[in-house]
Amino acid sequence: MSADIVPDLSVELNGVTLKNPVIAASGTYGFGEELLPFHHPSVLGGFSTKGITLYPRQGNRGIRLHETRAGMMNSIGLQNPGAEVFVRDIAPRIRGLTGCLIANVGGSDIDDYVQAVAMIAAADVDMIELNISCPNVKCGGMAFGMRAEDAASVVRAVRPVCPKPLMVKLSPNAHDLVAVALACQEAGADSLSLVNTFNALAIDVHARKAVFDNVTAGLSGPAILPIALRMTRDVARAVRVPVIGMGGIETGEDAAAFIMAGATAVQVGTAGLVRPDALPRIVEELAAFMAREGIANLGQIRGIV
Amino acid sequence: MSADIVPDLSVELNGVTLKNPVIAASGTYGFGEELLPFHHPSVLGGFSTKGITLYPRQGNRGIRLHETRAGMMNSIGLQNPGAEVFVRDIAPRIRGLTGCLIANVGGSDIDDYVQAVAMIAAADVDMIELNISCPNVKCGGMAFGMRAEDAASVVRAVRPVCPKPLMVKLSPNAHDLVAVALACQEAGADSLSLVNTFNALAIDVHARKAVFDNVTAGLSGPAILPIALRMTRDVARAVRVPVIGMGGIETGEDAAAFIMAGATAVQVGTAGLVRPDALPRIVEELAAFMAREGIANLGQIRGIV
Amino acid sequence: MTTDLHVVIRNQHVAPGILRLTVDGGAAQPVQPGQFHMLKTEAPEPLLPRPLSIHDVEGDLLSFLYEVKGAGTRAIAELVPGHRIRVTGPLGRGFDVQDLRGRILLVAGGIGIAPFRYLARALVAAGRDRLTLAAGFRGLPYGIEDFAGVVDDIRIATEDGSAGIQGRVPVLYRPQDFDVVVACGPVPMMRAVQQGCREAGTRAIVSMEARMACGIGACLGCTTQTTTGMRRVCADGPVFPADEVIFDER
Amino acid sequence: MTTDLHVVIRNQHVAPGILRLTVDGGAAQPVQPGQFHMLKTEAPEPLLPRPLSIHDVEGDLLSFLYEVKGAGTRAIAELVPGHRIRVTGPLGRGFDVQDLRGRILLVAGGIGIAPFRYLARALVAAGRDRLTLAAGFRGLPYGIEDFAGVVDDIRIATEDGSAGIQGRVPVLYRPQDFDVVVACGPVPMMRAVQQGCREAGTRAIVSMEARMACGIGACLGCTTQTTTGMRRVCADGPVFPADEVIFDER
Ligand SMILES: Cc1cc2nc3c(=O)[nH]c(=O)nc-3n(C[C@H](O)[C@H](O)[C@H](O)COP(=O)(O)OP(=O)(O)OC[C@H]3O[C@@H](n4cnc5c(N)ncnc54)[C@H](O)[C@@H]3O)c2cc1C
Ligand SMILES: Cc1cc2nc3c(=O)[nH]c(=O)nc-3n(C[C@H](O)[C@H](O)[C@H](O)COP(=O)(O)OP(=O)(O)OC[C@H]3O[C@@H](n4cnc5c(N)ncnc54)[C@H](O)[C@@H]3O)c2cc1C
Ligand SMILES: Cc1cc2nc3c(=O)[nH]c(=O)nc-3n(C[C@H](O)[C@H](O)[C@H](O)COP(=O)(O)O)c2cc1C
Ligand SMILES: Cc1cc2nc3c(=O)[nH]c(=O)nc-3n(C[C@H](O)[C@H](O)[C@H](O)COP(=O)(O)O)c2cc1C
Ligand code: FES
Ligand code: FES
Repeated sequence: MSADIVPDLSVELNGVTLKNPVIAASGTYGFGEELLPFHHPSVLGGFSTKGITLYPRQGNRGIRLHETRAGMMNSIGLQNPGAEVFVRDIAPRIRGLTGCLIANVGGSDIDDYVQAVAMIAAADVDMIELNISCPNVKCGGMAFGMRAEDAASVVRAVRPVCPKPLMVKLSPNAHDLVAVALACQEAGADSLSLVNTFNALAIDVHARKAVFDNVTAGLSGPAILPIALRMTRDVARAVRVPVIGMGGIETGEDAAAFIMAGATAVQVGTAGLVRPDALPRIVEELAAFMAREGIANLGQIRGIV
Repeated sequence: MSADIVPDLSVELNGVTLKNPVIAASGTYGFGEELLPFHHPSVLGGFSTKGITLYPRQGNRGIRLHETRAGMMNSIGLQNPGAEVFVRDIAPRIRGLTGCLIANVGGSDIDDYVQAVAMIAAADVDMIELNISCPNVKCGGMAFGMRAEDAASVVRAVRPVCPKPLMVKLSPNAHDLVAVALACQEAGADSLSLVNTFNALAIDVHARKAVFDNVTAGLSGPAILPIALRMTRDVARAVRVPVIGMGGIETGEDAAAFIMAGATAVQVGTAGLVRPDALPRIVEELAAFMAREGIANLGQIRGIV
Repeated sequence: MTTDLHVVIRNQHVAPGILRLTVDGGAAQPVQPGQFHMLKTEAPEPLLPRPLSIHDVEGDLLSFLYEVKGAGTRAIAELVPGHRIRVTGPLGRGFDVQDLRGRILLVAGGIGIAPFRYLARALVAAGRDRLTLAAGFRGLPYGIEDFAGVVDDIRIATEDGSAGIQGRVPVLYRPQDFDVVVACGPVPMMRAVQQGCREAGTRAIVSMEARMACGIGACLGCTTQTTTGMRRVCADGPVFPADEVIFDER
Repeated sequence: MTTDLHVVIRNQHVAPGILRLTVDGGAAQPVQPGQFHMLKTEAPEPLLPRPLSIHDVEGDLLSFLYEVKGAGTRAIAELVPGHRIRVTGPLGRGFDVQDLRGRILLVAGGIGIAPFRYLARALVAAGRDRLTLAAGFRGLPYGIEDFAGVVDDIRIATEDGSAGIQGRVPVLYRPQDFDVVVACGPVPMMRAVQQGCREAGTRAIVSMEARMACGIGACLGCTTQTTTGMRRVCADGPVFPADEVIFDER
């Protein structure tokens, strides 16, 4: 170990060079602008936008957040201004904020996905992240992420209309996650990100009913890290395409663990809600960890576990 | 709400009356004797023994425990003295400790399961809990819990040799949990317990390797509660047989939540490791909750969410 | 807006279950009355920070008045001077002091009184001299002494009759006697203010509450229904014209 | 064995990173030297309690000597007098004082010295007068003052040479000079004690460490390999005859 090493944190993801592997996770970083008072998004490897759907959505009513032990549940319901507003107003405005702008796209049926991806991929974004796993959309958004055939069908459908790198975001609720991952790869995914939130339930025992109007909601945060890390390794060992791991990452060492499990890059969601400087800190901590441990670049540790 | 209600906590489970719905979970309560300095096991609804296999097992080498945020991982590997010693020495000794003695049975292939269940069910135990979900046995213990066909095959095989009520313990790692549950019911399970631990990964980033020799291990504790609660509701709504819910329960209100999600009774594991008086406290807290909320018996809240 | 650890200067009970927390370094940036901060102790649990309104800014000190409700506020209540706490802010859109003129009524329900001390001081500093405070409590009132010498007309209602008039805040005022009513408190109270003012034709402003995660507008977790769609309490509010808010009927 | 909240009487540094915690109510039950307690602060995190050996029992007070390693011991180190901490115990099988006779050597590696103060006092009380302590440390020694007036022959080694002899504990003694050697410290040290004593034909006793969850023998998480199979450090130990332990080669 050499104490004076200056580690190289950069990663190459489907032809895009990220200055470091830390990407802000969809739905937790707004459109990047909200964070400007705290740090410039360009200090990160990139960010993924709030999920965008073909048409604007108001999202869910009632309680949208609930805290659990070392985690949180959300049921936002894909509130967003729709693909048209994103392409016309938002994308040009936020383009300069990051070297890797990832547009996260949600949908309820294959046609919606195809139309939304076609519109958004034509805008000035670097990548599309196809969310086939949002558990909060009643009309079946999650269904696509559950079974390999369904996942493949949506990926196959959007592939031709997507000239940009296509990242597909997997659901930890999938029946057979590795099978879904392989099916997405065969169907043309350029990379895979995981995990989205775990389908979970909170009950208000005093009211004797579910906390959320939709009954279940998505669990994220440190509580899920050990499961997400296992899933990341399972998928990374099975596929050829790059894997972007996430789920509960809070520190640079957590990020290093996902990379050791085979991830090319990581995303961070909940930790950034807990404190708005979490993501730049994770970058710094990862650099410090690499320097301390004599790791010159992430290739030296990627997938070694 | 009447403040002076004296709630009835008893539950009927496959013909056995439990004085309350709080059962100590397998692998966390030894054979009941270890807890005697702190409370008498008879204050609980019952307890499930450490998993017993046909032949004695030494369990796994190396680190067996690891703490995570609001949870813990274990890789005990079914260390146990084997069915013969259990039947001859242990069962008679601990029989008097509880009104509901549940023998948890593990195995690596169907023959093992059948022989072990035949021996153990002939002893003076009240129920068999068939663990088709232990993720720590290399030779495939978990495999049976993953797919409906496999689960059904082992349940069908042991059913004829099991004259006692047969509880089947489901894995949260199952591909399609509800399908597995239904298959177990059709194959003859008298009740279903869930969840066993989540397959998870911990990495020692300094050593650049997995913490556990087996790489993955089982996650339990408060971290998993929201997922376990959702799974308990999913299964309880799908099957006719009683469901015993567990996963991260720490308080009487947590227990009430599982019952509102449809559980007939609950099991508690990790919380009892954190403090040896946790289970009797959960019983007291549940009674106090019911009294405060005017709930005369658990039937009034079971499955209302 | 900053996110930093601040040293606790004082953290004392002002009434049972109600504390005032004072931390250093608050005056480093201009703070608008009605804005809030997200507070989190250094312990890992609870995970999320908690929103608390700015109760006052005095010199270098920033203070919060809060009620102990659950794990988050309990953790804050356990801090002693010298401990540190993460404070992120100031956040949100507060009250527009320039825009509040004429006969101004502040309506507080319980701990909803928290943001009014700093608001009242700012209004007085801006030359407003016709200020009335109508504050309602379940039991014994708290935080009222803060308004002595600032607001002349202080009206109190308690549900148990332990002080002031027995009843809820609406018994304390007639909306038509005021040019603008500013309300902060539980939803039923704010709904009553909205309705009363609408009928009387009096302008009303409300400060809303919602469960929050980020507090900065990034997660869309804290939205409230308004006439212009779902809006974020943390970034588009917490202060809204009462007429824009659509209170949930449940 | 009990599980209760105990009031912190003192919690002070005795050396950098090494503290002594004293809680009330320890003497309610007989405690054997070498037994331990599971300690957990009232905070939800970290989840599991941590095992600490009994350092001493004096009247009503129970004390622990501990090194700050990670989150668990850090949380304990933050306690101040008046705070409460859950203490479960006494647990495990300690040293059999009646069985330790003749020329007794206590070998401590670092914080492994913790259980020896109470053991030494018990041995002296039982009339043993040929006690030697051989203690090794990385840097400056700690906890040694505890043995003044109890053990006559105190030998110190430090790896950095800052006190005593430079080197590791084996440089401090020859096993053949003793009738029994009692060791507590890191695994490499205990392996060396086992081997040295085996060669010299001297009886040796070791106090083992393992990650624990329950501390009472219920979870089988803390096992160690022995000549009689996998045994629970918490319930079958932590004290074992050195010859029974099979040290992991890794
Ligand atoms: C903009 C704003 C300003 C506020 N200012 C103050 C103030 O100055 N003084 C004060 O005492 N309280 C104030 N509150 C309410 C305060 O944030 C809650 O009482 C607190 O979050 C409760 O947390 P807990 O962990 O103690 O309670 P718990 O009930 O255990 O909290 C559980 C969850 O519910 C949320 N929650 C519970 N009640 C509320 C609520 N009323 N509003 C928002 N989230 C809630 C918590 O954030 C948490 O996620 C304000 C809320 C908002 C939105
Ligand atoms: C019977 C027994 C008696 C002990 N007596 C003392 C004592 O008197 N003084 C003292 O300073 N230490 C003692 N230890 C070691 C002490 O328990 C650990 O240093 C402590 O658990 C570390 O916890 P942590 O959270 O600070 O560190 P972390 O390293 O963050 O702990 C992470 C996990 O590893 C476990 N762990 C880490 N190191 C050890 C270890 N050496 N032994 C057991 N588990 C470990 C922890 O319990 C926890 O589960 C004893 C251990 C045992 C088994
Ligand atoms: C409030 C919130 C909103 C989210 N919205 C989206 C979304 O719109 N699209 C998406 O793909 N994932 C969404 N997610 C999931 C996160 O991107 C991420 O997959 C998940 O939270 C796990 O990572 P974490 O534990 O670091 O938060 C959301 C998560 C949270 C907490
Ligand atoms: C240390 C430990 C050992 C366990 N051993 C077994 C076992 O032998 N058989 C089994 O069916 N489940 C076993 N389990 C799983 C528990 O019975 C339970 O399903 C799981 O821990 C979830 O509940 P909890 O979160 O309350 O602990 C074990 C769990 C732990 C923590
Ligand atoms: S709390 Fe995140 S948007 Fe308001
Ligand atoms: S720690 Fe549970 S058996 Fe020893």
